[in-house]
Amino acid sequence: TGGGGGSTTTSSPAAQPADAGFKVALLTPGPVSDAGWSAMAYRGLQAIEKELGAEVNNQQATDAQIRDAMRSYAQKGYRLVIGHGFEYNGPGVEVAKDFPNTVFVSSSGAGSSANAGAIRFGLEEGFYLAGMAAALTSKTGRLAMIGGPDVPSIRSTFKAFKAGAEAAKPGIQVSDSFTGKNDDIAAARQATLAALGQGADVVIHQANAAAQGVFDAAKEKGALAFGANLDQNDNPSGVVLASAVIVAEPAFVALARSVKDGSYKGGVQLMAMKDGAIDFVWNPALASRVPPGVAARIDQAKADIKAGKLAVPMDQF
Amino acid sequence: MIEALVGLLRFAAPVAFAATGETVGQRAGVINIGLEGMMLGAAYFAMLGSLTTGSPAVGLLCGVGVALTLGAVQAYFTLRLAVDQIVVGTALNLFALGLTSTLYRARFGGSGQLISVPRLPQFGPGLDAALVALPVLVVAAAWGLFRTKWGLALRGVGEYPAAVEAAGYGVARLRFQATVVGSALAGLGGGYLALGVTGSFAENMTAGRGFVAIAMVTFGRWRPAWVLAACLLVGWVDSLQYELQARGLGIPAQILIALPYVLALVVLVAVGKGTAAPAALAVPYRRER
Amino acid sequence: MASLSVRSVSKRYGPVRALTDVSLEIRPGRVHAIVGENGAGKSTLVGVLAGFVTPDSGTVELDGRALPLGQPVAIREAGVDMVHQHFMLVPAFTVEENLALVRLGGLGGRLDAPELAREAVETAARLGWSIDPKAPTGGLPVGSQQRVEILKALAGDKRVVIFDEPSAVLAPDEVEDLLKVLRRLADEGKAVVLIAHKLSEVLAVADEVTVLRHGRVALSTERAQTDAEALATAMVGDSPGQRHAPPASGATTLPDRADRPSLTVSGLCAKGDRGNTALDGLDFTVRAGEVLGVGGVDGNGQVELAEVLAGVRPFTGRADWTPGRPRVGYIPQDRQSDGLALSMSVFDNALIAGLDDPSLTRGPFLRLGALRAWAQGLVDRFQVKTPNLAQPVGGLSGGNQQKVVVARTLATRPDLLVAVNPTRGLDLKASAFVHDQIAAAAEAGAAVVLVSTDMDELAALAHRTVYLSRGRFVDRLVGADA
Amino acid sequence: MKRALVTVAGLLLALVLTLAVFGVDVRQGLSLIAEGAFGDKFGVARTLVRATPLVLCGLGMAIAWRAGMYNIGGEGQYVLGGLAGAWVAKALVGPAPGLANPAVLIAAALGGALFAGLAGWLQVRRGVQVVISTILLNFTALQALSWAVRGPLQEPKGQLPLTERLPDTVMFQRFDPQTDLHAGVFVAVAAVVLTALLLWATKAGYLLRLVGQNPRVARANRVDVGRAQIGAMLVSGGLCGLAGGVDYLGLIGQVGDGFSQNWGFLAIPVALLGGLDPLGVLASGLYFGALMAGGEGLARFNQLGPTLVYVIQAVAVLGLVALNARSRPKPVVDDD
Ligand SMILES: Nc1ncnc2c1ncn2[C@@H]1O[C@H](COP(=O)(O)OP(=O)(O)OP(=O)(O)O)[C@@H](O)[C@H]1O
Ligand SMILES: Nc1ncnc2c1ncn2[C@@H]1O[C@H](COP(=O)(O)OP(=O)(O)OP(=O)(O)O)[C@@H](O)[C@H]1O
Ligand SMILES: [Mg+2]
Ligand SMILES: [Mg+2]
Repeated sequence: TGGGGGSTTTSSPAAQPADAGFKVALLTPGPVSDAGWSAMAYRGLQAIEKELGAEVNNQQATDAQIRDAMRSYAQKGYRLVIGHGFEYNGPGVEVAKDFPNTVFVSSSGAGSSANAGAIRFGLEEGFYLAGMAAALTSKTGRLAMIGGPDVPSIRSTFKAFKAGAEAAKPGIQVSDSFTGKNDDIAAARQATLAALGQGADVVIHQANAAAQGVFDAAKEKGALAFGANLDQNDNPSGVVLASAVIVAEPAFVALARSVKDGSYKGGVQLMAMKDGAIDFVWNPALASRVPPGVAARIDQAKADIKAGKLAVPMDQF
Repeated sequence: MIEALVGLLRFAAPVAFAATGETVGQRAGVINIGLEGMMLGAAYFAMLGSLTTGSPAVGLLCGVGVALTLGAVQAYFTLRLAVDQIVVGTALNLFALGLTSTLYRARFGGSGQLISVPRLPQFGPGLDAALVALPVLVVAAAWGLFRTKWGLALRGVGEYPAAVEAAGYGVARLRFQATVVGSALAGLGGGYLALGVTGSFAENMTAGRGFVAIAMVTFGRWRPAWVLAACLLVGWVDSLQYELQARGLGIPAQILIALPYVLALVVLVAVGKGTAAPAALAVPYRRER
Repeated sequence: MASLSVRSVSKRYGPVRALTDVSLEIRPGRVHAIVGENGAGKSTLVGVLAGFVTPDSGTVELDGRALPLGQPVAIREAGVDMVHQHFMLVPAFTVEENLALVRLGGLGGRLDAPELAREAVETAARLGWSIDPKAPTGGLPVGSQQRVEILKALAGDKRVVIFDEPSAVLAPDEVEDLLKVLRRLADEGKAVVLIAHKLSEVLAVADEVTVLRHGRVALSTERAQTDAEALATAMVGDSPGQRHAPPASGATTLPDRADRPSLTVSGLCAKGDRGNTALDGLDFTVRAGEVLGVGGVDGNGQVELAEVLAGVRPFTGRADWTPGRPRVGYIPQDRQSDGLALSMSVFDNALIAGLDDPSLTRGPFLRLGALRAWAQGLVDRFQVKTPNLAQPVGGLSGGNQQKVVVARTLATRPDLLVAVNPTRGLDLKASAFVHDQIAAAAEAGAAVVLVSTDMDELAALAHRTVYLSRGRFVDRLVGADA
Repeated sequence: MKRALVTVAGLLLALVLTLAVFGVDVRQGLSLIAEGAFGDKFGVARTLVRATPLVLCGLGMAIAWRAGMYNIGGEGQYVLGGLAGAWVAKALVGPAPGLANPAVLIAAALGGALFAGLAGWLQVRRGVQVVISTILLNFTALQALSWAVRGPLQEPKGQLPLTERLPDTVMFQRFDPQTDLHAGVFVAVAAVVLTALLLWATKAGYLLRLVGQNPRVARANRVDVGRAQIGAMLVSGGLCGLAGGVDYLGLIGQVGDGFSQNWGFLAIPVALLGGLDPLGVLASGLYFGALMAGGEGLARFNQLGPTLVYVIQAVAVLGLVALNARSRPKPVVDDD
């Protein structure tokens, strides 16, 4: 498998379409070594393997490869194929018609059928809280967001971050920059330096594998940063104040379980804070950098979000 | 101000190192399309070296060593077998991309952690040893090319190799030496990207810098100092576009990201026809028996 | 005592025996000429002496010590050097840098080109040559480039200096000067080896002559004991029919027939490759059936004139063909660089002349079958020695390469034929063949402009000759005794 | 024949060696690759579908390199083809759906041709080497694509960085709903025949080869060398652009950031391996297509990343050029 991390994901090519075992596949847009979006999904896949004893497999597949990869897995008797991104939704719905015994689920996306659908991770909620925390922590009143590619999922989280910052401190300035690439650490670093150079002192990223450049730039300029997708609080740069996290494991396991026991119904399922799929995790090591009262305010907002009292803006895509 | 300049220098340094080496190479008639692959291979092994030994200096050496190894492969094919340089370079790029990505995934793929390794120690306004070495290397390259006997023979090889051969100096040997200089500096560039700029690694993290370095050699008219200036100019435009993005001017990011490439193209078009290009650039040399 | 002893040297290229059991003595203080037809093995032999060709067997000794064959550097250090037929100069370098290149004495250390070149510049002065050491070499006229090349070969204390067809690119007065230099080098005690096709040059300067035929020594003799007739016989062998009568000297003047089609040129100006004024207001007329010779020292606009007439160089002024438009045939001066694509086949190299022939093409398409028959016809008619049409043309000998160029050019039956030094480097037989073809073309009604640095060639073919100097016509060749 | 055998053996050896070096069970690896490439109708379809852009772009590279133009901008030209196709599709799908398919192909070829023609023009008229300009144009094209699918060509809802999906009626016919194999493969086959005709049986093709081998000879024969070079670039870019159009119409009917999967870059080794000859390009395109398809199979059911395929390709190219080192045609670079 693309993960290559060990013997955990090997499977035999001897494919039996019959139900020799419960098999789950994951398609990712980037390498699962990206320490971000794809890595997070890979953890979910590993959880499926561990908790359900499933045979799992994954492949990086983009654009023209997507349909073919989906069909291949279905053909080999895979019961669940997760496509980790909005771009897998359309192909999944389409391919699902030909393979009724396989369920195709994308992360984000709007289309669905009896055996196809989507899980929408509400990472915006985490970003909203991060925006609040950032605004309340910032001394300069300027925040920065650094993105890799300019895609709707990232834009939506940035909007939520900005909304959270506005809510906490109206009139605060939030800039956004995109490097266009997930792999160019130096570019992420330079984009961060440029944003910090214009006065920002707190930065959040959606740069996946290039995120180290964001953290290092923040460290160099004495700024603070937020982690994204995975819990990045222990990053050696020591500047990560908190992380907006997707906890894919329970969501993926629940999904796989529903497929395994035949109860999967299709549709688009929002997995958010109240479901335990999104979290906002403080870095205890940097607790001293958080102004007093901020933690409590964030806790309150978190509770409000979970209780449905606070609606975080989320784009549909 | 000084720090901003040093910051710019650091951002431009990986390309500048590689372009300086490529200038020496092209002067000898060697075009190294595999520069990107050499930088990427160097970046990975520099990171690995720094990670395992804890010494960024050792890491940098590992990077240079790997680039030299790829350079030796390149030399074997282009010099011994007289295979077209562009063919070999293209294959080397593929090779390095595949190799580093596969190794990286095997070793770090499942961790979900960002890589962070010891960076080169900095002093003063953010300087480090390699950064200080950069202008020295540029001067050394210029000196070597234009003020030494070796440089005369090397430039001759890039212009009309048969004449240098007739003068008694092996074309293959000189081109090999140019390849060594070129790949060592490519290794320094890739290693510096990993250990001087980012202290990290990601698959394909060079993101086209090797190709840009090749273009910068033409931009700088095959003169080390001008090539350095070209790298700094394009690096400056590249960091400027992030400033513009952060200012939120509403210009689409994609257009800004394309800016440095468009600039380089426009300058090349404006500079136009020149006789500066070594006449035997990319021409395989086969000795008549 | 013999300076250089060649003992039983043999060399094969695949099936071709370039040299078979060649032995000869080359002595100090003497000019030793080597002559032979195209492909006789001359270049191969001197290549062996200079170390660029490794023989299959045999030895070469310099003063009784074996030369390290196949090692040009070591051989040069031993005191044997060579002036190459194709200049070994870096065009982008200055004269000084080119001279320094062969005097580096290793690649370590600082470059001081003026210092390294000083001895050579002094030698130049001694020989009465004025050469600007700072001039870019590529911009010099061919004759000057050759002087630089000679100065390179004289570096250090050379015992043996070899010249491979040095006169081929020179104008007559330059040839004369060159021969003086050869004599002078010999008088200084060096052994001088000269390859030349022109027997007049050989006889003028040589002390000894060796004739190669089919890679073997056909004759080796003192100059005093031979003459042109004997050498020519040795070169081509005795078989009857192989000998060529020298072309009728001094073609008859053509009656000026005003009704014939003609090329009328007036106020013709053109720039050279470096933006210099190469042609500076020329006026002349050539009529169908006439051969107009253009002479002069190389680099005075001859090539540019030919290129303008051939339609490959822009110009100002007028050049009108009346009536209608002429079919132009062009034999460029350097067959290897401008005439042939060496790695392409004989067929492909001929093909360029067949493109405009409606019977060989159909719209944008080639009629490959018809073209092949046509190309085979050319090869047969012009006696091109090639195993087949698919043979890469670079594998033919120089003479046969030139035949390909001439054949395809004349195949189009041009109204206007422009030829530049069409027999350069060809042996007597091949030269005569080419001359016959050009004369036949004129007879058949082509107007011919023949640019040549060879006075004999002009005398043999041209109805009248004009001379170019600095882009203008002059009455006669300055300094020439033709 | 003997050379063909040596070639096949060499390619196999490259594969085996790479697998062994990376610790893959060679037998299992080979069988995974074989299965992924030809094992069933999915495999065969996958191979042909991957080979289609490789062959088209490879032909493009062969034409340019034959003319002595080192076009390494196939990637950008492919992308521009896709973009131009998407642009025309956006305009035509509503009003004239019947015309859309051929119009997209024509637009794609034109888009790629103009983009490559620009690089050719830059070399001929401004002295900027094609090698250099196409590098820079590749970057520019990718950003142009990225911008266009978020701007003028974005799907109507304005949410995704993708163009609107083409209706099936406009797309190429598929032979089997379960596989991606589409009628676009015929375009590739036709292109092989046409480029072979162009190179070997037309005046233009002959001049193009002559210009690549020795531009000075062409010049001395009143051939407009610059025109031939620009022409070669136009054809070359047209083929790469066409590849973009064919993939657009055949595979997903959408254009987004990841539209090109490095086809334009991989086409260079394809063309070289194919000896810059259309039939050779067809063969090497199929080999690479099979390798890509098989590599996906390998990546999916073995622990190796799809990136290992790149290593195999690189080793194959190096191995083959080493074998061919003596007989390969050598383009002469114009020196003024
Ligand atoms: N590198 C080579 N490979 C194969 N054959 C060669 C090579 N060089 C020369 N020959 C062949 O060897 C023979 C002798 O060639 P050589 O160049 O010595 O002749 P030459 O006397 O110099 O002729 P020319 O007067 O045309 O220069 C010819 O038949 C030629 O074709
Ligand atoms: N049979 C052959 N195979 C390969 N190369 C050959 C062969 N014959 C000749 N050559 C090479 O082709 C070139 C031209 O050969 P040749 O020496 O006959 O031409 P030339 O007459 O000396 O050239 P010029 O036109 O300058 O007088 C030489 O470099 C020679 O080594
Ligand atoms: Mg010769
Ligand atoms: Mg000759």
